[in-house]
Amino acid sequence: MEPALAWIVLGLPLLGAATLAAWPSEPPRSMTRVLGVGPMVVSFLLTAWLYVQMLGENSDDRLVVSRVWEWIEIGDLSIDVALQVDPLSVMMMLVVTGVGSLIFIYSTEYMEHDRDYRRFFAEMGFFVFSMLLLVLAANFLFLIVGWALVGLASYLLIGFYYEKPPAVAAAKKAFIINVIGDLAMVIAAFILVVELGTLNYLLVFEAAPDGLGRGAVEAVTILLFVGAAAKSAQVPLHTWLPDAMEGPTPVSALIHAATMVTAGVYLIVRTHELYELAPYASDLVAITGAVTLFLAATIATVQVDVKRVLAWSTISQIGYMIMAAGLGAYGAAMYHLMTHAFFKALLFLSIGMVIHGLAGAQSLDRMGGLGRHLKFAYVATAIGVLAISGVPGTAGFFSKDEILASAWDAGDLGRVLWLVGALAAGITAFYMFRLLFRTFSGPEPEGGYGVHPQPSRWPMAAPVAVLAVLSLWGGWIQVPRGWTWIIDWLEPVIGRESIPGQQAELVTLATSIAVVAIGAAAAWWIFAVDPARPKRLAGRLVATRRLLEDQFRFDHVYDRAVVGPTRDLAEYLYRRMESGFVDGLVRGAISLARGSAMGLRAAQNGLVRTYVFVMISGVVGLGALLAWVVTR
Amino acid sequence: MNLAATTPILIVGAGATISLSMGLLPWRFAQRHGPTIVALVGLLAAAVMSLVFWGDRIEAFDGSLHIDRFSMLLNLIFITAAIAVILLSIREPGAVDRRGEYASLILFSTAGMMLVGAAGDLIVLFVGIELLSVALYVLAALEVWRERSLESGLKYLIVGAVGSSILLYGFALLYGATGTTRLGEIAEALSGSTLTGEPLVFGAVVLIVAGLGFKASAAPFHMWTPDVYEGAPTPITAFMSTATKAAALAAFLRVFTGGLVEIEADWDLIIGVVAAAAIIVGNIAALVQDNMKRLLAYSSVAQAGYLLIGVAAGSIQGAEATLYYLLAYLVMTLAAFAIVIIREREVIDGDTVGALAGYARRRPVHGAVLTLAMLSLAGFPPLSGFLGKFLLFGSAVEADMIWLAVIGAIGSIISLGYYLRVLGVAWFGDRPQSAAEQGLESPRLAGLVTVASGLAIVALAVAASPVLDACRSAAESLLGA
Amino acid sequence: MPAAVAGVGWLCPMELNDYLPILVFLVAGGVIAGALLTLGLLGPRRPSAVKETPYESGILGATPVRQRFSIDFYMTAMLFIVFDIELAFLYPIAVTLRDDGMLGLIVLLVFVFTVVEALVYVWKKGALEWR
Amino acid sequence: MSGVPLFWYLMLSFGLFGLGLVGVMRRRNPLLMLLAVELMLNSANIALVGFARQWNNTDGQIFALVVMAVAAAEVVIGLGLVVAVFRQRLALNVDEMSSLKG
Repeated sequence: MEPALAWIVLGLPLLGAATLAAWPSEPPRSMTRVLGVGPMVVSFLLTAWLYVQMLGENSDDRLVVSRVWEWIEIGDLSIDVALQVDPLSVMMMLVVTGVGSLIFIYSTEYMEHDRDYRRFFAEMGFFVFSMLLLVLAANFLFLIVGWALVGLASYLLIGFYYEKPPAVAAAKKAFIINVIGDLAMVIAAFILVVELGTLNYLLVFEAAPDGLGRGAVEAVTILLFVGAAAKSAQVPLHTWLPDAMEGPTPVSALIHAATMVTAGVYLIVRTHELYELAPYASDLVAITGAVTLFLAATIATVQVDVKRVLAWSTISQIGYMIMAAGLGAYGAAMYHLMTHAFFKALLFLSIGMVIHGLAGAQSLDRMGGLGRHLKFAYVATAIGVLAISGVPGTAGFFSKDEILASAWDAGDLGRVLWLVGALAAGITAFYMFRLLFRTFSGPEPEGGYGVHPQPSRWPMAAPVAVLAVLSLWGGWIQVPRGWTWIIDWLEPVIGRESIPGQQAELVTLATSIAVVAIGAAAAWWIFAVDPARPKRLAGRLVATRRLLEDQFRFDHVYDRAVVGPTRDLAEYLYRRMESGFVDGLVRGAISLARGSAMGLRAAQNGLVRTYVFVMISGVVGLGALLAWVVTR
Repeated sequence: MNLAATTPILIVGAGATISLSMGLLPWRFAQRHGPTIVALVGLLAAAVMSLVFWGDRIEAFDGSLHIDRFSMLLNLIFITAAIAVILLSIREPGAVDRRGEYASLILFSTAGMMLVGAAGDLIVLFVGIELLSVALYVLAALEVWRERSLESGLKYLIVGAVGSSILLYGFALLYGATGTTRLGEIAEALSGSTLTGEPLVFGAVVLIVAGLGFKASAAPFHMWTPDVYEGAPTPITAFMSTATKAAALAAFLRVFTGGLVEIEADWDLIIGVVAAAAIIVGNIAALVQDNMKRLLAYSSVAQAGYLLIGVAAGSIQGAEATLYYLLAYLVMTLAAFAIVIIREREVIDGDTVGALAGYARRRPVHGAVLTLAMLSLAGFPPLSGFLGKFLLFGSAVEADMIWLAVIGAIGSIISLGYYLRVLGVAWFGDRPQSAAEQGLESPRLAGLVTVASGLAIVALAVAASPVLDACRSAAESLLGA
Repeated sequence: MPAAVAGVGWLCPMELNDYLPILVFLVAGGVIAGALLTLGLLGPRRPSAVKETPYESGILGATPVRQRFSIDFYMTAMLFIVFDIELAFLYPIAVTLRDDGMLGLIVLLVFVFTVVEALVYVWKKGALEWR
Repeated sequence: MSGVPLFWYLMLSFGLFGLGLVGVMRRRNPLLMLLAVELMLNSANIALVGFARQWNNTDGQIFALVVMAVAAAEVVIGLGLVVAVFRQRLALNVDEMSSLKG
């Protein structure tokens, strides 16, 4: 195995991005395409080669740390510039460069009409570099560096359409929430330095069982989880992800669906040695994941913007992964991470074809009946919906069932979480089929589409086709009672993971098929059978709700009429939790800061005597403080 | 006694007097370019001499000057700042027609800072601080035809003189308590004692913290900072916020980590509190500023807080972190001010945040440097600002002052609010068509300083290891190694 | 040398070795500062045009009371102060010049040279001309 | 020890310091403010000289001499600025020089 390959894989996207950025003027589009897509594809091929080489090694020899130079040396603490190449990082590299290549190819067409063609590919290349750095880092400091850089790339790309104020606001929100996570991780790193004197993964994991006290290990893992939750949009740090849909759709597909947002899952799996020492933190992780997956699934049912539906579903799906990781089913979490990358990228890209075809429209109210015009997108979206809903045989089916089955086997807490997960699987099927029907079947929207829907050309269609195949068949790499390639592959990193028992699998299989069927059927009955039904259902509430006058609320009101209590909960969560509690807290903090700033501004009145007076008060205050210190 | 080791200071002082006389010469070329050339040559020579004498401590003038690694490292910081500022002010209106005065005042100020860095004696320390301040009072008011420049100078002078008196009184009390003005002898005299029952030392500590805190513009002694920074000519503002800050921190380290180290347990808390206050006040007040110079002034208040964390830690490790962060702070601040200076030449309202609207898109290289500078100031990994904060917070944790590290971390989050605003405006903003262009030729040398600072921000992070080694040996020399 | 520091008894005429001195400092300073600060605030302030006029035995003043000095007056005064005090340094040097030897002489020459250069500068700039 | 005890030097010094401080805060004329600052610097000088006598060494006296020169430099700069303000026909009132604030 040649670990230098990892450096090349890491460097190529950065090189491409830097070349693009440094190009003195806007380069020709063909040049931009070559410099943008080329490094990505080569990186993917090299990663694949690395993977093949690794397959040839004994499982004991598959972990290599490639160290270049010592970055910092302070006393005993030494931090190297080093990459850790092992099955886990190679798996992440495959996902990042593989899905990334497809999305880059797609973008050459999708962004064709954008004036900032070069900037788009430069920033995307920078993102891929940062993401690879994150997964390849061999110590916590470089993990944090990568972690922060992907946040920066995400900030730049969410704000890509900087003319739109909401995009800039969303970018800022995402960045600030992510920095909160970064800081939690920095503090965790401090604790590790103080307690263990090293930040090197291998040394930390080796020393942790004896070197870290119970409290310290819980603190470290909880702080790391704050970082993970911020990046992976887990409650209560999830509010930035739906807003992040202001970015271009390929960005949403790559960063806010397939790769960056799953970094939290990667982090927990990477540091699982610590989580295994911290039962409380692990339970917290699992419960947070379960709460998130349920909350996000219910909220997704009332969204009108197609990309927001997908954003909430991303939060929900990551909730599954986080829950699995909290319950110790690391293999299942990584498995779902991979299949989710396939089908969520597929969904974003195929919905992106619709948006592209409609010249930018994103509201479900402006869609319907598009299946006749955009057949390819219809089929692709349908495959994605089947996969995410977990229809048997598709990718999502195997991975989601493995998470649920592992939960069933994970004690009392696991059973409760299993119930939540199974229920949410039904809701998932409902909202995804709703998305499918409202977009592609039924009548055209009143007033038409505004433009004639344009089918997409091959650079967009080909990646979608590849992802569709992966979403359909990619799940077969690990089949219950059959073969366990994922678990075998990850064994050098996460140890031999026990596979769920037969009872767990049978119960889960039966339940999930049932709830998915119910959810899909409900969506079919409401949205597909009779196009007038949603309106009729909504009509019953006309007398009691004046909201109907408001066209935008249509959706909310009939949805409420249909599913009743669940729906009420969704509304409640959306209104209270979303706009009320979490945002209220953020808003409160911001207005506090602004208020104090204005106060300070008023105190700064330009008069010398005020300044002298404050100084003297400062002296008196320091004197009092020192007197207290001395006499204490 | 080895006088040779004092050559960097002597060269800078001589350069100051020579460039003053150059301005008086009857030849036009000598008048216009002589002082600048002499100043630059002198500074470079002083930098070379500083590197030549990099080594063990040499005590000059009976121990009142300590020529050691610490003073040499700081010499390099001051000289870098001075060279950058002289390059930045080539076309500055305040400097035209009085090149001689301008260059010599900057060199005098630099010589004062070098005295502070090498001070082994309270008298030298005080003279150094006053030399640097008095020169800056004049420089701040140099554009005498502009009311705001005058106001800035006069305010700085009055408030600064009060600050100096407070500091001087502190020194007087310290002398009264120990009977000596030599820092080394003060350390000996204080060994094994505490503040209990020693009112003189008690008063000295409070007053010195306040007086030096004033020079470093740490809260609550910072209030002059934004006004003076806004009113002064921008290159001078850049000089004040980089070199003066470094000199003040050098004085803190010399007095506290060097001289008063024996009673560290008594003063670490109040310096920690001053640091925390500066971080909170600076970061919050910066949130609502629309003028770049004011914004950077408040940001420099907050940065003074971060720098003081290393002093509060009271350890070699803390001093090392402060020195590293001073280097990082120097280059990121220079980068930010260089861009403000360029904008001031181009448009009329050049020192406002709005003047930067869309600038980064038009000048991507400058935009990239501005981005590096702002992110580094905010402590964004992996830039040098992050590394410096990491080390500073680490030293606080190590010194059992976790609360200080937490306040620093919270301050960093708050600071994103305004650093990001600047970046947002620069990359995403659009300047109204009506905005007035000044149309002056934008200074090429300022562009050079911008790019060089940007590269240095990256280089300090990449080559952190050798730089940290130098900082460590400089910090160790504080305690006589 | 800790003994020298520990013995702060001499600081205070009474044998109180504790915080009394600092307390006295604070009280004294506080009283003076407080009095001056508050006294001005206590009385009513009702400035009027009549009160503002200078008192000249009941007769209205014929000339403005404040005569402005020429700026040159300030210039000369300033320069005098600076050079005067700089030269005060010559006295301590004179006292020890014999003991300091060659080095002392060099230092003295450097000092004098600097002062003279300042004088030349001032001269060339025309600050010594009385217009 | 003969003569006035150190305590009284310190009291005098401290009183002058407070006086100067109040002067800086109460006065509006920059010249008078500079005068007040001089008072503060020289109060420190009294303390220095007092301590020097107490310790029977010259460090404090040298310090005081240096401070005198420094104070002169400061006050001359101040006067220079005042002259500059005067030439701009601005009011000699520090309170009116508050365009920089916020």
